[in-house]
Amino acid sequence: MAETLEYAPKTRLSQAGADRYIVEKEIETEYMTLNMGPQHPATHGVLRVELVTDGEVVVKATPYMGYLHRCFEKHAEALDYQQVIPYTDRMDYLSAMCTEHAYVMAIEKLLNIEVPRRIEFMRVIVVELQRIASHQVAIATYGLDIGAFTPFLHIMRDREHILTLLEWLCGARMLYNYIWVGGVSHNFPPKFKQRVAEFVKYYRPKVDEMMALLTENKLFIERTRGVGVLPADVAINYGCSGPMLRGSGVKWDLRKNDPYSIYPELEFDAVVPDGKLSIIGDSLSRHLVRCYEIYESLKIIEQCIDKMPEDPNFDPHAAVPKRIKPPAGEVYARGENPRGEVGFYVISDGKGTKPFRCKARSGCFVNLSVLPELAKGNLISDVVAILGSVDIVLGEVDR
Amino acid sequence: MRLFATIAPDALAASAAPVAADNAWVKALESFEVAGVPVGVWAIPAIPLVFIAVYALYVGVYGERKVSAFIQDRIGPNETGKWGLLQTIADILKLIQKEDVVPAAADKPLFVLGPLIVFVGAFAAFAVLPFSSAFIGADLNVGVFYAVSIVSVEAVGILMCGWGSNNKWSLFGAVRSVAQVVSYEIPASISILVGVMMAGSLSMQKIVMSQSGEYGILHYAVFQSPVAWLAMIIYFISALAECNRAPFDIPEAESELVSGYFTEYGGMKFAMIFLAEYASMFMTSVILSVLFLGGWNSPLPNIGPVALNDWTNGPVWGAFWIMLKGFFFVIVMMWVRWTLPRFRVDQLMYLCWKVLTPFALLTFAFAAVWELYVR
Amino acid sequence: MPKLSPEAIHAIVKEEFGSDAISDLDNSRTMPNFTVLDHSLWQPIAYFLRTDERLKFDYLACLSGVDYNDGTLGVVYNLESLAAHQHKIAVKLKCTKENNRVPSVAEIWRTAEWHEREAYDLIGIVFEGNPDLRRILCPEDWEGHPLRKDYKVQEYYHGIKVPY
Amino acid sequence: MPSLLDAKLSGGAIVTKVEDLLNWSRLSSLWPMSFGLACCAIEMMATNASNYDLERFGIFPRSSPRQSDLMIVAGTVTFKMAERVKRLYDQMSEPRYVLSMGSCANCGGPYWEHGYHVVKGVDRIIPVDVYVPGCPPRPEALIGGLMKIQELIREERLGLTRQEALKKIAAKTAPAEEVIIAAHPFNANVKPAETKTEKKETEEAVA
Repeated sequence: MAETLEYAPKTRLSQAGADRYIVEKEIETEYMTLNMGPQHPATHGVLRVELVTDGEVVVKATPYMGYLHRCFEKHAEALDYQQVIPYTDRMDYLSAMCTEHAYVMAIEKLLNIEVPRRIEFMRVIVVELQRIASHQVAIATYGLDIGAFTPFLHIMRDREHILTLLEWLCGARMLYNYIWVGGVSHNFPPKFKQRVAEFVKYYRPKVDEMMALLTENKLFIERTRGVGVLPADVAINYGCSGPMLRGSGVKWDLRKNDPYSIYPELEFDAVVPDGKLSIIGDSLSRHLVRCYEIYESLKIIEQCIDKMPEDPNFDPHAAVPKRIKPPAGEVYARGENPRGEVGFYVISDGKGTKPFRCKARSGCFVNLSVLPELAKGNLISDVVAILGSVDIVLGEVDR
Repeated sequence: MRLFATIAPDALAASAAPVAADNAWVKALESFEVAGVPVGVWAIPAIPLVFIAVYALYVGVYGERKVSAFIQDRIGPNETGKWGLLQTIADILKLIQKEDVVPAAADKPLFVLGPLIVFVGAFAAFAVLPFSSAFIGADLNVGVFYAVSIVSVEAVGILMCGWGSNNKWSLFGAVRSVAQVVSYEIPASISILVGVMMAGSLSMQKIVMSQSGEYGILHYAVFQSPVAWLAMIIYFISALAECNRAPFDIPEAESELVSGYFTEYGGMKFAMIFLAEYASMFMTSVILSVLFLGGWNSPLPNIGPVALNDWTNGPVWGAFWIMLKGFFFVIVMMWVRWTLPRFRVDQLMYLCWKVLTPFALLTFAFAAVWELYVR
Repeated sequence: MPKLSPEAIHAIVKEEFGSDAISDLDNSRTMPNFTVLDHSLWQPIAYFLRTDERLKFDYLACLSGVDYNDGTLGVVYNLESLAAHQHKIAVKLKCTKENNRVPSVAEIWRTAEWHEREAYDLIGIVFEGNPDLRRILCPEDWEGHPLRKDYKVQEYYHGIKVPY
Repeated sequence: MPSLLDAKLSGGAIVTKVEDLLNWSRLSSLWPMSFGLACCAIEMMATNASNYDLERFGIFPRSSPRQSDLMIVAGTVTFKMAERVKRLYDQMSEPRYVLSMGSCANCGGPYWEHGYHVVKGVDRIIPVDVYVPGCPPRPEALIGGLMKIQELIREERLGLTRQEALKKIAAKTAPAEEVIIAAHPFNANVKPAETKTEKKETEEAVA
C-alpha cells in the first residue's frame, strides 16, 4: 500500500545541496555515534538527539524526548476544568497565553457559551503580545545557535517590555492563568491600552533593527539558506503546522483558515516566504516567517486597540460559569500557537467537574518528528541550525 | 635561559635608519648580576611574561567582558572592585582553587600535557616580538619565521587536548581546530611573506626599522605598495581563524560542540587554554602591526619645525605605540566576535582555499613585481 | 472541489467499504465522528480517506488514545483536508484491554508514528505495523501505562522515591 | 571539642585573611552551568540578559560542567532526567554549589500530587544549598538566591562543614514572618511616620 503514496520517504543525501559535503565516498570510514543532549546548549532544553555521523556528516538522527514529561494529561484528568489552565501555561511556557486560549476555547465549545465581545478583543491583544514575545525568544535563540550572541541580548531586552505589560495585567511574568473559561481573570488596568499602543510604536523600528542585525547578515544567510529543505507535501504528511508549515510555502494559518475568536474581523496576512531571499522550505524561510509574523501581530494589536469596545463598568467575570460541568460530549478545539497548531481533545462524561480525558496535541511535538528526515546528510552545524529553526519548547513536546 | 644571550642579534646598520634599534635595554639587563646570579638574563623573558599576564587579565579578559557588555547594552562586571576591575583576578584565584579533575577515561599524559603545549606555543612566540626599539627578547634573524612556526605547535597541543579528553565533542573540536589552523597558516604565511619581501628581512627589528621615516605613517608598509593593504586584510582574517576567534570559532562553537576541545577541562588547565587564546590574539595583532603598520614607529609626521615624529619616537614611545596598535587589533577582534555569527566548517574551508589563498598568491606576485621594478 | 459535510464524508466511506465496516455517523455539534468497526479494514479506509479525490484527508491533526474505563480502549483520529478541501472528520477505533492491538497508520500519515508511540506509552495500545514502537515519553523501564484509569504509580524508580 | 588541627588552623589572623581572600575570589566569580530544564530556564536566561545582567557579579554561564562552580537546577526534574542531573553534578569539580530554582526543583511544585514522572524535589538526588521559591522565580529572586550562595561562601572556613556554614547563615537571617511583617505597608507606616516628623522638626530647626 505504501508504495503507491505520493510521498515516499527517501534518503535526503541525494537531494538538492545535501551531497555537496560528501567529497570522498570511497574512503572507508567508521560511523560514530554522538549523543547530543539532554544537556547541550543547542537543544533548547532537555532534548536528546542521537546522531550517527560519518565524519561531520550526519547519517541518522534519532530524537529522544520525555526528559521534561510532566504528565499534563494526568493532571487534566485529576483536576477541575478551571484548574487545568495553569498547567496549560506550563506546557508551552513561552506562549502561555496562546495555549490557555486554545484550551479555554475547547471548554467553551463543550459548554456552548458565548463570550462577550470585549473579552475576545482582550484575549486577542494578550495572545498577540505573547506571540511576539515567543517569536522573539525563538529568533534570539536561533541567533545563538548560529553563533550570534549579541542579537540574543538585544531581543531579550525588548522582550522585557512585553513581560512588564503582561505582569501589570495579571501579576505574573511568564505563566499567567489569565484567560478563564468564559472570561479573563482581570480587566485591563487603566491606560493599559495606551501603553500597549506605545509599545507597538516603540517596537516596530526595533524589529527593523533586529532584521538588520541578524536576518540580513550575510553569514547568517549563508548558514541557513538551503539548509534542511522541507517540501510542502512532506510537511503536510508529517503534520507540521505553524511557521514550519508556512515556511514550506503552504498558506495555512488557523487564524485565517479555521477562524476563531475575532480574527475574521481583523486584517492581517498569513506569512509565507516569497522565495527571494530563501529557498522555500529551508531554515531561513522558517526564520523569516517568524520575523514577518511579528509585524503582522503588531498590526493585529493596533487594530484591536482601535476596535475594542469601551465599557467602563465592564465585568470580565460576567460570563464565567459558576460551576463548570459540561454535558457529555467530546471536542477537538485548536488555536494557532507561535509554534504551530495546539489542539485539545477533551472528553466530558457529563458526570463530574473534571475532564474525562484531555489530550493535548502540541505543535512542536509534531514539528520535531520531521527532524530525522531533515537532519540526514547534513553537517552537525546544520543539525543545530535545523533544530533551531524548528523552534521547539520541550515543555510542549513532552507535556 | 641562555638561549637569548647566545643567539646574538646581527649588527644593525644603525646609520641606515633614523631610529637605531640597539636593543639597549636587553643588553643592559644581560650584564645585570646580583652576587654572581644572572638575574638580568632571567628577567628578559620574564618581562614579556609579566606584561602578557597583566595584558591577558586586563585587556584580554576584562576588556572582552566590558567590550561585549558595551555592544550588548549591558554593564558588565562592576561589583568586584571598582568598576569590576578585580574581576579577572578573582577568576584566576578561583580557578587555582578548583579541584583538578582528570576524567577516568581520559588519556592522562596527553590530557595533562595538552594545555601546557597550547600555553607554551602561544607564549614562545613572544620571544621575537619587538616591544620597543630597545627591547626584544631575541632578535633572531629569522624572527618572523620562528613566530609562524612556533605558533603551529599550538595545533599539536589542541589535538592532544581533544584526543586526551576521550570525549567525542572534544575530538570534533580538536580535529576542526587543527584543520582550521593548518589551512589558515597558508594564506597567513603568504601575506606575511609580502611584508617580509617589502622589508627585505626576516628579522622583526629590521622589518620595523625599514618602516621608519620622518613622514611617520606614510612610511608604513601598508602605504608602500598598492597591494599591501590586501595582504594585511588577508593576514587579519587568517589571524582570526588561527586564534579560533569568531566568526571562525568553530573548534569551540558553544552551541554545537559545547566547549569544543576544552570541554573536559576545568580549573587551572582551563585557565591556561583561556590565557593562551588571548596571548595568541595579542601576538598576531603585534605581528600584523610589525609587518604592515610600522611596529614601534610613531605614526606622526614631522611637519617642518614641528618634529612630531622625532618627539614621539624612542624606546619608551616605541613600547607605547606597539602596544596601542596591538590592543587596537585585539579590540577589533572582540568587536568582530560579538557582532558576527559563526561559519560552518565547509564555508570556512571554502573561504580559506578558494578565496584567501588565491588572493594571497596574487597579492604576493603583484607585490614581488612591484618591489622588483617599481619601488 | 467543494467542502463536504460530515454526512457526505460518511456516506462516501460507507459506499466504498459497506455498512459493516463503519458505524453510523455521530453528528455531534462539537466533533462529528464515526467508528471503524472492522480493524482489518482500517488501513484501507485510512488510505482511501487520504487519497480519494473527493476526500483528500492529507493532514492528521491529532491522534489520541483513550481509556474509556469500561474495559475498552480507543483511538481517536482527527483528520483534515488541509491542502485541498479543508473539511474535517473524526474517526474512532476501539479495542479491549485484553486484546489491545490495532493496525498502525504510520505509513499513511507519517505524523502518526510518534502519536502512536505516545498512545502506546501512556495508554498501552499496541499499534501493529508501527516501525518503531517504543516508549516515547516515559523511560524504557517504566512500569505500567500512566493514563490507564486503573494506573498505580510505582513506589521507587532506580532508588528514587516516586510519590511525594 | 574541636580537633587539634582545627584549633590551630582556624582563628589565626593570617589564615583568616587568606581564607577571606580565597572566599572573596570564589564568591566573585561564580560560574553557573547553563543548564536549563524548563520554564525557569527562560527566567534564568532573562536574568543573564541585558536587563538584569548577572555578569555584573562576575557570574557568567559556562556550558561544560567541568568549568562551572554552581549548578542552577532551573526547572522540573523528571525521572528520566534524574540520572543525567546526578551525573552532571558528579562531573563538576569541587568546590561546587547547587541552587534549586523554582518550586518544581524544590519540591515538585504544581506536579507534586499527580506528577508520576516528576521527581519531588531535586534534593532527592543531589544536595542542595539554596532554594529559590517561585513558579518561576523572578530574576530578582534568582539574584537573591545567588547572593545567598555568596553569603554561604563568605562563611566558609577550614574545618567548618557546609552544613555548619549553612546553619550559621540561617541563624543570621531573620525569620520569614519578621521580614514579611517588616515589609508590610501597615507596619511600615507606624515607625517611619515618627521619623518623618522628627526630620521635619530638625529641618525647621535648621531653617
